[in-house]
Amino acid sequence: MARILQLDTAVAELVNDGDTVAMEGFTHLIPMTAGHEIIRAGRRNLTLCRMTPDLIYDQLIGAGCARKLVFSWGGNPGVGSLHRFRDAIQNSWPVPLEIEEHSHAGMANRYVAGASGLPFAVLRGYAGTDLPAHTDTISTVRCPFTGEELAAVAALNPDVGVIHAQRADRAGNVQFWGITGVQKETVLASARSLVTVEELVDELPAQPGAVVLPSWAVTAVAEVPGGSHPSYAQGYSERDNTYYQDWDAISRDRERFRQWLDTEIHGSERSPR
Amino acid sequence: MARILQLDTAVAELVNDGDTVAMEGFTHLIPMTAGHEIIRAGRRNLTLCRMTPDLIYDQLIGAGCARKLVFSWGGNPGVGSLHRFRDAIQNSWPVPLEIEEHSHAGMANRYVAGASGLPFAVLRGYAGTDLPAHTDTISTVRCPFTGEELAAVAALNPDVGVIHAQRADRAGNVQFWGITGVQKETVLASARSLVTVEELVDELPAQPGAVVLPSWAVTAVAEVPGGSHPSYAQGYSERDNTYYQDWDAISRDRERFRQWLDTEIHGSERSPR
Amino acid sequence: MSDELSEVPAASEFTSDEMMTVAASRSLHDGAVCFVGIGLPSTAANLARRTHAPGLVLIYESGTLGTKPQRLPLSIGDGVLAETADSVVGVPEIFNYWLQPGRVDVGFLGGAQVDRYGNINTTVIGDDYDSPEVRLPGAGGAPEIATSCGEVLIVMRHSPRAFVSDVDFITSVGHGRDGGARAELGLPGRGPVKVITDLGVLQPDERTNELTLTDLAPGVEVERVRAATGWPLRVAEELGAQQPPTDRELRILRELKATLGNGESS
Amino acid sequence: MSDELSEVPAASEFTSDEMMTVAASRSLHDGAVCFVGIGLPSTAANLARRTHAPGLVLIYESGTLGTKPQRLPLSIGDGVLAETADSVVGVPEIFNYWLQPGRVDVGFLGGAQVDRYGNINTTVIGDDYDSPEVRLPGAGGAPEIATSCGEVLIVMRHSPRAFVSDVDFITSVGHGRDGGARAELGLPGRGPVKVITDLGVLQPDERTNELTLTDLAPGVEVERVRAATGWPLRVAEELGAQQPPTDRELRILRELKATLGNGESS
Repeated sequence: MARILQLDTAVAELVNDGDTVAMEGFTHLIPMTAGHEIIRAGRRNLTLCRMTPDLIYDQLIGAGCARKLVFSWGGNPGVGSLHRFRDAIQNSWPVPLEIEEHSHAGMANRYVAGASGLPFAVLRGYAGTDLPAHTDTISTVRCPFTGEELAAVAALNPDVGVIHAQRADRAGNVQFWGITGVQKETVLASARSLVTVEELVDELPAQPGAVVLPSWAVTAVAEVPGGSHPSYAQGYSERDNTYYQDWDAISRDRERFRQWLDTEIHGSERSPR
Repeated sequence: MARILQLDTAVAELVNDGDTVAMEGFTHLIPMTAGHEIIRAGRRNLTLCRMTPDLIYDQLIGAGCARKLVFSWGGNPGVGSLHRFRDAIQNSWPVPLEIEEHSHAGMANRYVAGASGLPFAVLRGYAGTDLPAHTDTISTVRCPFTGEELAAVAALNPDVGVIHAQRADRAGNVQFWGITGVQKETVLASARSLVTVEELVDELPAQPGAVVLPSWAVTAVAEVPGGSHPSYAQGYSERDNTYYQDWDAISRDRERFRQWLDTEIHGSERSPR
Repeated sequence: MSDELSEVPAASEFTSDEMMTVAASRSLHDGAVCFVGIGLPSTAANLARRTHAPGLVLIYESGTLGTKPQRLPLSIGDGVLAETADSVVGVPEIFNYWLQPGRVDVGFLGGAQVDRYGNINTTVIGDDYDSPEVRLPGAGGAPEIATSCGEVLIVMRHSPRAFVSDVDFITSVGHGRDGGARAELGLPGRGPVKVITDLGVLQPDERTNELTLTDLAPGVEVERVRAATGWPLRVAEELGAQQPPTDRELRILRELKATLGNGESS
Repeated sequence: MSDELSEVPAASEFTSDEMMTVAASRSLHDGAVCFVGIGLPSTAANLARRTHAPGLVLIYESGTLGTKPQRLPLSIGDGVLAETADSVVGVPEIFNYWLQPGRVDVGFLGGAQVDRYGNINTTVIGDDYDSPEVRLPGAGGAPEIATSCGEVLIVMRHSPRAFVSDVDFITSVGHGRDGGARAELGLPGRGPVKVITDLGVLQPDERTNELTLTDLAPGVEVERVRAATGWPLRVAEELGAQQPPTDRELRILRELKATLGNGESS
């Protein structure tokens, strides 16, 4: 059964230095506030996994929490580049960042294999690309029936999976809908999981298109309204596009980024959401 | 785009002698009436695929439509044995029946591979059982990362997939809910597909837990109210348990079964649903 | 569960099937995640949920997670399972995401034959697979339930035809032909930990994994169990006696069974 | 589409980006299933749906099938895509059940570099992957879009830095390093059939698969395209001229772009 915890308690308990952490949410329901809490907790040497690193990992990388990034597309969606991510890879600032790079199809299947208790997944992927030469979690496997050679990717089984959902009930059953991404797989593939939710409710109303994760498959739930800001939480909030655009300028400059960290993460005063 | 057809026209067009046909519905939404239409159309030498052959295939097998059965559990659920299925295997009546036998996990993954355009699927399955010795669509594959050996099953790609759903709209978009089984995979794995529906509606209302198959992924839709009788159609009808129980006696006896065929399938008078 | 058992034993009469169901129910601990099939396992699990294990999580292979039916389902496709579930998922998902990775604590199995090492046959009777004496329903979900659940409970009526020295066909592995298969195959689950019958309970011997009589049903003698077993049955040094169903267990069990209305019509 | 093109050409002024978007839109035939990314492809596909291809099926990789947004989405996670979709599925499903088996007719790709054989680089600029001159966003869905879609449309602004003889890194395969990769690899889709730029259109040569200039944008000369291309660009024997946007196309395109409100806030 999932425990209902405060966010800071949950992060302190579940996320350790050196852990492999997957924070997912495919451009919707991104667990941004949980990411800020990990920065605030001063975690180091994390292996961060995420299909679309996005602002959440740009911030964690810039803050020096990560030693490695496992990903498939690292941009500021609809705006441009992730400058902290680039600075880490091109200039090892603030610390060197190792990368393990896949396609979306490969990453999604790595989570599927992880959730399924299998060591690998098979796909038609990476054909003709230079990615397999640089990523050792991409290989090939031969069909025992047809002899055909296909791509294989290693299962991804993070120590901790972190997602944001619309609702949970007080027993810890989690419900999310709209674009549901790879969040179910992330939680099921991970040894421990943390779900931040817009609200805790007495009962989960039936909801078209909803994914429900039963309480006994989740480690901890924390009520964090606005926990996906500035990304979307369908039914609760829209994308704060200005934040994404402003991030471009903040993140381009190490000094402005440091100020942002001081003010927005470590400072007592924070911008209103 | 799916065409909206009469059931008899659809079966005449889509199901040919010698075809591999999968009729799915995991004890819910079983396309029984479509099965009767295939008997009525006199199809022969079919390879019938279905996880739970159930009454629908007992009837098709007894009527001599099948040369082969691909399955994982052949019983009269909650009642007992399938007598026409047994008679065909044990006594080749009315014609010999070849079998290809899997577990549920294996069959489900065969449909998944078929729907995914992959030649095989990997699972932790069949360990320690005598099934692989008798079924050549079960093999093994080695993980290229860990060296571990796992079970592999060949993809299942029927010529025709047939399912029953609650609703479709007039454009041919299909919606079903409740226990949704492997029906999505069956349609996507099949070269052609036929969906019988309880009703055609102008617009599909949002429905919690619903699977929607877009019209362009379906070949034909036929309006067949009660088309899953005597199995369930959640929101429309309950299981007719007496039918399942009565079937035990009818199917035990070749003569009573012949009478049933004459009266219920070929006769002009049919029992009211 | 101890509370349950410390109740005054039933004065009521009960059948051996009722004893078997109650024994199966008592084997489920509160909070366990249980993979349930129709028939006795479904009855036993729902009885447990109404007595000592209100937090039991029921999974039916049709895709219903955490279902809480008010009545017994007629089949695994029964709408009541979907309507009362925490979540309904597709059949591929139930096997791949929920059973396969070892998320299920207890699985129930039964069959036409079980052998001294807890292997189960639901495929064919007779030596020739291609031309069987009796064709049985086949595997269903059983092979993977047998390997992936934390532990397996086997429930079957005792008879020499059913309890055989070696099954004709291994549909679901217990401890293999020689008792050592689980370690050899590297299977994650413990396999069959108990065989609950109408005559008592057998459990695998700690050393050899051979099924051994550990508990007798009320009124049953060892010789009767031996006569109903197709191999020379060993008896545990400390042979236990099953507690008869309590009045409460019997009442709830019978109320549950009464919900299996017959001849429902569309 | 012919109806569309027979309209009187626009008197209005238009930008080369508008011409590029309109050309991409015109390349989509009614009823096609189209895998769409944010930016120009999304604009072009939604323009097509509002003009000559009302039956165009839009799939965004975030899992929305048959989406019909009233406004342009800000990102592939935009709620408008889920709310107006025929069906929303998970990300593993969109790649495994919908893209991989070849159910998508047309995919759009762009990138930092494209080479003479239509290979695309969105990974790194520079020869050393581990220490790149410029680190780009990476692959996203592109490698499998490039191989699994029936055909691929590439849309990129023309410049010698972007149109290079050989890409530094193949993120998404076009016709491979020597033009013959698709047959060698047994890829199901035709690969890039058109590269639509602000200066015109390139298409693979039928024999060699080398990208060749086939159409010029209004007011553009061949020499300007050659100067913007990093390899000796061949020109098709029959060089076409793009029809300028019609007034209707321009009006609808601008209405669409105006729906991209800025600075929406939670």
